[in-house]
Amino acid sequence: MYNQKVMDYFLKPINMGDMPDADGVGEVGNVVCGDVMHLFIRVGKNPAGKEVIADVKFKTLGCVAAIATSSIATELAKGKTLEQAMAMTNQDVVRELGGLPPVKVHCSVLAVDALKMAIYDYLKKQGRPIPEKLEKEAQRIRKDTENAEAHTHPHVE
Amino acid sequence: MYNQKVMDYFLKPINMGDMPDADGVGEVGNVVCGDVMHLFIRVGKNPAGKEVIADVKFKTLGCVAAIATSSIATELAKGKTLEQAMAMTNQDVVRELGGLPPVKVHCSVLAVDALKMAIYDYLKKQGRPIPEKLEKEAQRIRKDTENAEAHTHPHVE
Amino acid sequence: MEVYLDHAATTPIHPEVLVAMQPYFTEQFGNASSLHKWGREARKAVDLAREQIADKLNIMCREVIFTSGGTEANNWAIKGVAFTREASGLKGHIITQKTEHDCVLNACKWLESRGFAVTYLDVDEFGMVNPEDLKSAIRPETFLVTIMHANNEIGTVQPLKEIGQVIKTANPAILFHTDACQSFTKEPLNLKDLNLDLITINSHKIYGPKGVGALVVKQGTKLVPLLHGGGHEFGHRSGTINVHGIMGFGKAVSLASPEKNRHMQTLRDHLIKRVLAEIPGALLNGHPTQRLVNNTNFSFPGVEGEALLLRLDAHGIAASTGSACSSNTLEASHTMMAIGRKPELAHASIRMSLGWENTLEQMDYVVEVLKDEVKQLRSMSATWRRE
Amino acid sequence: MEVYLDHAATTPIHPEVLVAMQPYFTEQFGNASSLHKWGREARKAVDLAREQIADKLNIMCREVIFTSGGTEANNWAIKGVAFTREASGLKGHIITQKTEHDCVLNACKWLESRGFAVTYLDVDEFGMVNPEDLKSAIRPETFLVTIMHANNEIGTVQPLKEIGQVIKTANPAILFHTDACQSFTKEPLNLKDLNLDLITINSHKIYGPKGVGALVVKQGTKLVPLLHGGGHEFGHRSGTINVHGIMGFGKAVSLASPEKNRHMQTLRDHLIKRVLAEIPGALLNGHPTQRLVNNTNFSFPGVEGEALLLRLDAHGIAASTGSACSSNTLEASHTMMAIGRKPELAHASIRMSLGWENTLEQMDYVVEVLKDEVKQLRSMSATWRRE
Ligand SMILES: Cc1ncc(COP(=O)(O)O)c(C=O)c1O
Ligand SMILES: Cc1ncc(COP(=O)(O)O)c(C=O)c1O
Repeated sequence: MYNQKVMDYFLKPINMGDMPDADGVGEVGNVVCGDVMHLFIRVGKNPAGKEVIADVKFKTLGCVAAIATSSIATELAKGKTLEQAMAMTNQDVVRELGGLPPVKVHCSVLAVDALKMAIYDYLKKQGRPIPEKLEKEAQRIRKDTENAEAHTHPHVE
Repeated sequence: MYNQKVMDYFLKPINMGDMPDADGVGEVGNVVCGDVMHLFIRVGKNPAGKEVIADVKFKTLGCVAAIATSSIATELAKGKTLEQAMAMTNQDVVRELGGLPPVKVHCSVLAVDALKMAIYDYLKKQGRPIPEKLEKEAQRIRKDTENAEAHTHPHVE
Repeated sequence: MEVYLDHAATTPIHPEVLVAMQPYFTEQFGNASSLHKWGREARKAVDLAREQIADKLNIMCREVIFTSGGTEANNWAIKGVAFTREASGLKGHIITQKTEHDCVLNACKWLESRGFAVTYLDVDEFGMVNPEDLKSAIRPETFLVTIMHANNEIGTVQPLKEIGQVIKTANPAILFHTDACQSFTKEPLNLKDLNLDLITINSHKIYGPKGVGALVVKQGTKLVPLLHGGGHEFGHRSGTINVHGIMGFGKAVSLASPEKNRHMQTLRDHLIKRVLAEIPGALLNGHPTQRLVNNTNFSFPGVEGEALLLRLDAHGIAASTGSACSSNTLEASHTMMAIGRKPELAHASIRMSLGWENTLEQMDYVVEVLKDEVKQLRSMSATWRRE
Repeated sequence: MEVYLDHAATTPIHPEVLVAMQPYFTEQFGNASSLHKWGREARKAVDLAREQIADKLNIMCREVIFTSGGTEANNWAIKGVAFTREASGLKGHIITQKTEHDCVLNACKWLESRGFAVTYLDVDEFGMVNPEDLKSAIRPETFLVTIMHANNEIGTVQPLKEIGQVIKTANPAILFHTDACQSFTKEPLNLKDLNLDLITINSHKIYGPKGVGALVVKQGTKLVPLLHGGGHEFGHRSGTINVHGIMGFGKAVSLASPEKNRHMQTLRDHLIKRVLAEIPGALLNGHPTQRLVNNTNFSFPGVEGEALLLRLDAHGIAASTGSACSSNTLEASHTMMAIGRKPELAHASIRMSLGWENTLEQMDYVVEVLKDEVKQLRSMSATWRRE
């Protein structure tokens, strides 16, 4: 069901861990469907003076796909400018992993969402304006998380 | 499905054949359900002066059970007085064969019926009175044969 | 000499098929739905078999839904489509024909008892459906036509192409199902060319194991599952997947070949020619040319089928009277009656169906035994008079 | 070390079972309905297997009706009884409970969609049905109660005796069915003592082949066939009989023994004891004592089941998250929800089900791996805080 690359990232996840002094933290997911992800970023500057993701760590409670996508998403994000990082899509993550089972594609959204929320948190803490697009995304992500938590599963299905 | 004794009587039937100068002939069965039996008897006297079945032959178009019951019924009948022969039942035949598959028990009726009709034919030819019980049986047997022939099978069942 | 001539009832498992099944009995025994190694191996195996079958039929893998055999697939196709009608509060009309296998006829009769209308088309003396009859039978409420590909008793191959055209010209929404249990791998079969929506196939007639079959379900065809459950087989048919059985089925399909079919056809033609020439009164049942490569079916007037069958058996020859299933009932085969055989000829019929391992020598042996046994049974027969 | 701990999903075929099947693959391959030697051999084999199973259950041979597995038997029992109601123009009421296997629940739900009423009884925190609840649920129009013997995920064994008494006291005409796929040969099961009318059993959970099962139908019980056809299996279930499969099933049943059950129970108790003692926060799901001899099911807070499963897999250990079937869906197991586990604990569950070939040494290996992997997954978990 999972390809070897997914399994490799799952069994030996890269960038896994805490970052107590993170510049931004994104917390997404829901315990109802089983996935919770915390993503931490440290922001630095690249030689051209642009803000980039200097370091990134994650912690995930979730299935194989959730852990593997967390891991590869952080790897992809590292070194990217904030703009580039915000533009990352879950397709990028899935493509980089060489594909996910259809039923698991939704997990890849979680990692990208967590990254966005971490950037949002960073900008907020800095007292900087939130780009309109990110503001909208953040609203959507918060709603997803809440909805999922409110959702009680029927017993029989 | 058939026991060894049935198979033995089927594969090497006893008393099979014609009897051109028979004293009595019984013809029963129906081609619709696949069985037709002709049974021929020669009547003689036993030492006590009673009329007995001195010889008996049969011809059968029919399944394994029909052939085996024809054969064993003729064997059972041989040497019996006419009264004894008329009193034979299909249970006697089935018992002697060591049993028949339930679906095939009806074949054993045919052999006993043919024997009765042969005795009936003998008494008739002799101008002798027909015992009331035999007269009734003969009517039933003739009706069975007719009904069977008139009966056309549904295609689908 | 032992000569098995009842391949239409069932075949042995081919040794190569058994080899293909072997790893899945005690080693790669996992449940194909499980995520661990054992499960993944099982899943991979099933995928391979599905591909082998899809390839043979030139269809997509997910159009092959494994079942426990032909009977389940036929029951499912017919009832599954009918249940979609009931779900919308409708009944409606089904068309089939009189020489179908019992499982098709009895599924249809059950639906009839629930208020569906069913037309059982007549066939001609060779067992052929006339597409014109079908055309006239179609009604506005007709939703399913089920016509077998080749008959199990007399081997007649139906004109599916013409039938498919008639159906889809009249109303493309009518679903077209065929029971191809006898013809699969022996006659060309194409979902698209033949306008088919559903095809029943099985394994134990083509040197695969018993207890496996498939319903081919054309992408997008709506039918209610017969076996509800955990949603295996793309949600179509639940139940733990019979991995070893399916592996055997796949392998069996891949072993079938035009050469093997030609071999059986040669034997068939030889047997038919000699029997008709050398046994007085012998009649061939079924179509002289539009017939399965491995089917022969004769009537020998003055002889009862079961009696002949068991005399052949005593010589090591396995044949059947009509379909194996009906051997336990007393009635003449519905197929024989449908082609207009009088009961005495229907009861006088015997089917000999050929397989890959049969030889010309065996055919000659069978003819000699047949000649002798037919003569003997006729000599004890109450209706046969020697010329 | 390779340790297969998913026997509740499926077992390997036992070598002795394979030996019992072997003759029926390529040699005694006949169709059990055929009259010739090959057919008679097959028939004799099937009769023997039927006897082995009837003996185990202390019932008559003709009460054992072979099917393609548990899913078919469950679907048939439930729909077959419901169809007898529909035939007389009635619907009516069925009682089941919330932790049944998907095939029971989904068959019931399908009938609900057709107008039947279905009550899904609650269970307590251990997965037990309360016979008093059942009593209150019975209505005048109730015609079927279907309650599983032992649960496939958490192993809880239902009080069938009390349930049977409640049913038959309330109305002897109500039919009582149990799905005994998990318990068969592991827990005593008696048609008469338990007031049962219908019992589902299958082969691939007890070292027999896949694709075989049976519905035990108490003499005189009326139900409509799910598979119509040539009238095999005493007219109850048509289709060419899966001789090799049935031979394997019969042999498997005869191999089961109290010693083997005791062996599994010893391993189970050892595994449960060590896991609960040595893994912080570990919870046992299911009943502490009324539980299948081979079932363990734990929740490890802060760990997701699939992730743990695939980490165990990397160490050669096969386990499952809930039932194998639901591993492909994202929802928490309906059984975990029914016993009131919060979603995060439901998703944190793992089932390890034991078999005859497992050893104490393997249990200890599994505990060590589990300890380590749970720790690792918790160290990367977003919700678990190390004490
Ligand atoms: C034409 C036809 N349809 C259906 C079946 C039933 O298939 P199965 O025996 O696999 O249930 C058979 C064979 O028995 C058959 O010959
Ligand atoms: C309790 C229970 N019922 C029914 C089934 C279905 O049986 P089968 O896999 O034989 O279709 C299973 C196993 O999958 C089961 O565990």
